[in-house]
Amino acid sequence: MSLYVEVIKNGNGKGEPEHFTINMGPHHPSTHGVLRLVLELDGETIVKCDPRIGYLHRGVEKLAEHLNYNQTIVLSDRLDYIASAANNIAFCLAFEKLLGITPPRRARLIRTIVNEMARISSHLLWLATHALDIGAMTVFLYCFRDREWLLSIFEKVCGARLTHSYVRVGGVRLDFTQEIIDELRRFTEEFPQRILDYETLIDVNRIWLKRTRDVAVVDAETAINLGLTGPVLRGSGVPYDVRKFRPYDAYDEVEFEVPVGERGDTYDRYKVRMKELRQSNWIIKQCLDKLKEVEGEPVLAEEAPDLLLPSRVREPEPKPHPKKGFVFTGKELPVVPPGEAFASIESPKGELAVYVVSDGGPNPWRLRIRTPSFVHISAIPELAKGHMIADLVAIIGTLDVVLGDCDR
Amino acid sequence: MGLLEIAMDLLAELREKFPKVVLEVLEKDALTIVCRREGSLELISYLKEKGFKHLIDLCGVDYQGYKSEKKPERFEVVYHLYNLDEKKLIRVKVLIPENDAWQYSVTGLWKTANWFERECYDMLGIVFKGHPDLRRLLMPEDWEGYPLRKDYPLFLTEENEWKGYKEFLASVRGAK
Amino acid sequence: MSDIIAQIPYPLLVFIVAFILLNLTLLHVAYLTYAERKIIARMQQRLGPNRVGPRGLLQPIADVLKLLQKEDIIPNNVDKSVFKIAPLISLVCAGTGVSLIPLWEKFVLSNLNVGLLFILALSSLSAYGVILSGWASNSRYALLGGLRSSAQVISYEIAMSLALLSVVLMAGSFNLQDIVKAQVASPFKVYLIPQVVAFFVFMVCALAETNRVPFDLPEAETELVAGYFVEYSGIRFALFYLAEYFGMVVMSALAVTCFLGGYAGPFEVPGLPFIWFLLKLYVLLFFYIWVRATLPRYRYDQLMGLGWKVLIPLALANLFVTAFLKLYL
Amino acid sequence: MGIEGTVEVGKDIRQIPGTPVFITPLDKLFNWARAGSLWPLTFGLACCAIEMMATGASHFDLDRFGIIFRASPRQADAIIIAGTVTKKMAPIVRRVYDQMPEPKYVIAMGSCACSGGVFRTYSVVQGADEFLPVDVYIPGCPPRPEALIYGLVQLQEKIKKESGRWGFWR
Repeated sequence: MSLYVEVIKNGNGKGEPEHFTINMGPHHPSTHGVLRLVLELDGETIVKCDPRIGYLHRGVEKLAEHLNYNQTIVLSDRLDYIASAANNIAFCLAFEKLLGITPPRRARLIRTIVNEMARISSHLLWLATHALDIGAMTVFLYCFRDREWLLSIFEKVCGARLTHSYVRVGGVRLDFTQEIIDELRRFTEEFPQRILDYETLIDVNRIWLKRTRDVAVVDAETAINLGLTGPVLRGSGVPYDVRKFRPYDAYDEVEFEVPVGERGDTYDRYKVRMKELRQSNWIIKQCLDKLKEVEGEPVLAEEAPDLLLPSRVREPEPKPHPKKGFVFTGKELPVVPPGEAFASIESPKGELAVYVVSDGGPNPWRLRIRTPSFVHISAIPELAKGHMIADLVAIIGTLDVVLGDCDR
Repeated sequence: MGLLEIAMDLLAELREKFPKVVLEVLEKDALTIVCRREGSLELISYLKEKGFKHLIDLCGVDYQGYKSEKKPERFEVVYHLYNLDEKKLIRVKVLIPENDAWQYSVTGLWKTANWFERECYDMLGIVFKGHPDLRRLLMPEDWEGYPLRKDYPLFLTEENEWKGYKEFLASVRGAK
Repeated sequence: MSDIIAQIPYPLLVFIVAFILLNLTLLHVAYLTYAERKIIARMQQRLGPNRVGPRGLLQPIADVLKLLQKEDIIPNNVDKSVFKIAPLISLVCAGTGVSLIPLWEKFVLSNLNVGLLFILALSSLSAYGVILSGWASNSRYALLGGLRSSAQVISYEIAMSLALLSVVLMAGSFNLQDIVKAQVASPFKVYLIPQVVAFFVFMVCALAETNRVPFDLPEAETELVAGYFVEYSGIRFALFYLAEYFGMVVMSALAVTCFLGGYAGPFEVPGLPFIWFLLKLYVLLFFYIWVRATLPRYRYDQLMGLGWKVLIPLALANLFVTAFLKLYL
Repeated sequence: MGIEGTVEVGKDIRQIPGTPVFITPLDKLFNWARAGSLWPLTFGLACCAIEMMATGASHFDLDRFGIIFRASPRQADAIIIAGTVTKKMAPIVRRVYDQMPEPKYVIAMGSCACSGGVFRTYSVVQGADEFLPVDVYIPGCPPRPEALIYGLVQLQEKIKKESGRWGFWR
């Protein structure tokens, strides 16, 4: 029996047209990882589509309950591994809410820059794979070239290319050096030209237009009902962007526009993402200018507790005792107060929400991660109905899913 | 200005309309409504009518052995709803008893709830009544136990290994 | 020289010529893969193969050697005899066309009177290899690839034949040698100028016939994994691979013969009779590679739409205009 | 283990009966071909797949070594286990491996594929070597593209030194 094909059901024996059932994935070049789709086809038209996930379920939520708060940030890198800085920020925002601390302004600005860098690198990878799925091979390599540049900047910032763990509870790990700022400036100067390059390659290409126009159209009402967020929702004309609606970090001090589409088809979503690339570039530029105002300030909040050990602090300070040396008079207090917190950010793929429950111990009691890819994959059956099998590839591409993000 | 004051009208309305359902209203990082299972579906659909159209998240929490406060029931199903027009976030917690772990499905209101509920069933074993297609989502279909429950081990030892994987290993090692 | 040739018995002569031709084409096909990898690499700001042999020149040889001695898997549930024979059909049909192309005034293996028809027939036959392989593999992806391919080849065959018919009308012969001679004798020297529409239609159809981007649906890597040859491994896969490149060479050679004046050049190069033909051939092959690096892939229905709604009417109109001009001018 | 149909002529020395002498230079030639045209399978599992893609793209360019990715396991020579293997995925990985023609090689890329990495949980296989014969281990989370290239070059070195590997004439 071949790997690709599993006959699940062949016709229903009632004289209705026989449908062709094929199994796409989990090892398939264009499912972006280990997504498996069970398709019922009528010729080349999709009648029914049933996504099966869980092939990359690593038990991150369970594992987080056994690690302390700082260690979970490492896990967050491996969720949406294309934009790990964004995940770091979501986790840290939730923990900061729980602790009741705010990072200093310089840290907030740096976080904003890093978040936007992650967005650019994620969108570049999306464009690359989306174009490759539709068959344009050269765009793929151009995008990777520019992504390499961005990754080399990330490397200068924190030493890692993909899994950064750069953002910490209460700020960031290291300050930006002048070299990084200069490099970033060069990048922001040159990047708009690069975006133009991609657009000249595919924007007015007739084949590209034919493959993306009126494919997987979603109207605003349905999109909200399906839980779609991020560029996919904005492609349908809903200007919902967490950066504007519930600003975090330094997004309330920078100017940017939220691009929206009109028709809600694949081409609109492509356009929205291309415009977002320019906005991100602009945000980074503004933040770089603002960094000058806070030169030399700390990048980690002073009240940020040491979350590693011990899990409880004693208050107040120990007092000298004539016989026993020092004794503690007050009672022990947990480092992380019990309670719950919810934080969500606009990750490159959509709304990434973290809901954390604490019982006062060193580890989170429950860490729930609402990932955009999970929701977007759940919408595939709705979007794919009635389309051709070749469109399915475009649909998976336009939703911009990452399976690590989906399965957790 | 506290969150409660902003949402005073809404709260008053909810208390009036669902006096038996709403148990408690808390002001945490978001407005939190703790409610009973019976009638929770009506409350949520009323909230949706009121403009809370975006279901951000639906998840279950297991409170077995929770130290810092006494929880009335073992499980909670937590809904995060968002009002896109008024930019308001609301959290609805529904208490689910341990021996009778089920909750009404909201798939009729939101299509996106379909997979959230399947995941919740898969991970915590909470059954959603009225769900069109309640199967395991992340774990294999013949997996035993619910991984996110507190009494489930993080790492499976040889004895309690999933039998599908055991069979697979045996077949591979036999072939070698 | 001609005396010596005259003394060789005819069957032996044919054998020698065929041997030269086969080796020449195989060499071209092998190094076409290398050239494709190198050129695409340059277009994508990469280097391309450069470790196996000097500048990577031994790369095709390593590839072929490796494929030769890989395990040749024949899955249990395939139709074994058909599965085995399908790649051969593909290769033979794609490759035989070379024997009809006049490489030089005095060098053509088989100067058939219906040469053009024969090539067209062969290229339609090569679809059988694809369909049979897709069907015999007993895999849905392969079957989908095979179905796509057959539909594609059949519809583009029509437009291609119509485009070539205009050339036949102008030359007044199906013999490829005569077509070249007629071109040289015509006021334009090449048929590209009067038949530019037919040339355009022919090139697009040739891309489709050889399953190249943007018409590589039968083997669309991102949709159907590898299309009709998904189950083939080792040497049988190599045969399919060769067939594709053979097809490219034959189609380009045909285009050179029918539209670009064949072996005729602006002046004679002493000692190098094939040079003009090869130069024209390389230009067309470069075009194939260039297209591959540039364009995205069509969707299945759009591909059919292009074939039936644009190319066939265009070729028909061109044929009528040609016929009209031929009659009344 | 040993290859089928061999006889033991001394301690730990096996011979294929009737093996001609010229096999050895032939071996060298074929090993060179195998090493020079190593086609891995496009098989991404998790984070490492992104680095694998980056390695194949312009900046690092695996094509230089004659390495091109093939989508079908039937036409691949090596499989790069790039990422976490879960218990749900393991049978499929094995099936893909079984579909590849001999001679075939396995590279475990990244901590997860080597040992399970940070994910010591209920659903993760603790290392791809539990069910696959791994030839090269590449540590890192994820390994840098340079590390992957180094791993592939090491595999090529290994292939060049092989003798008695599968061949249809044996």
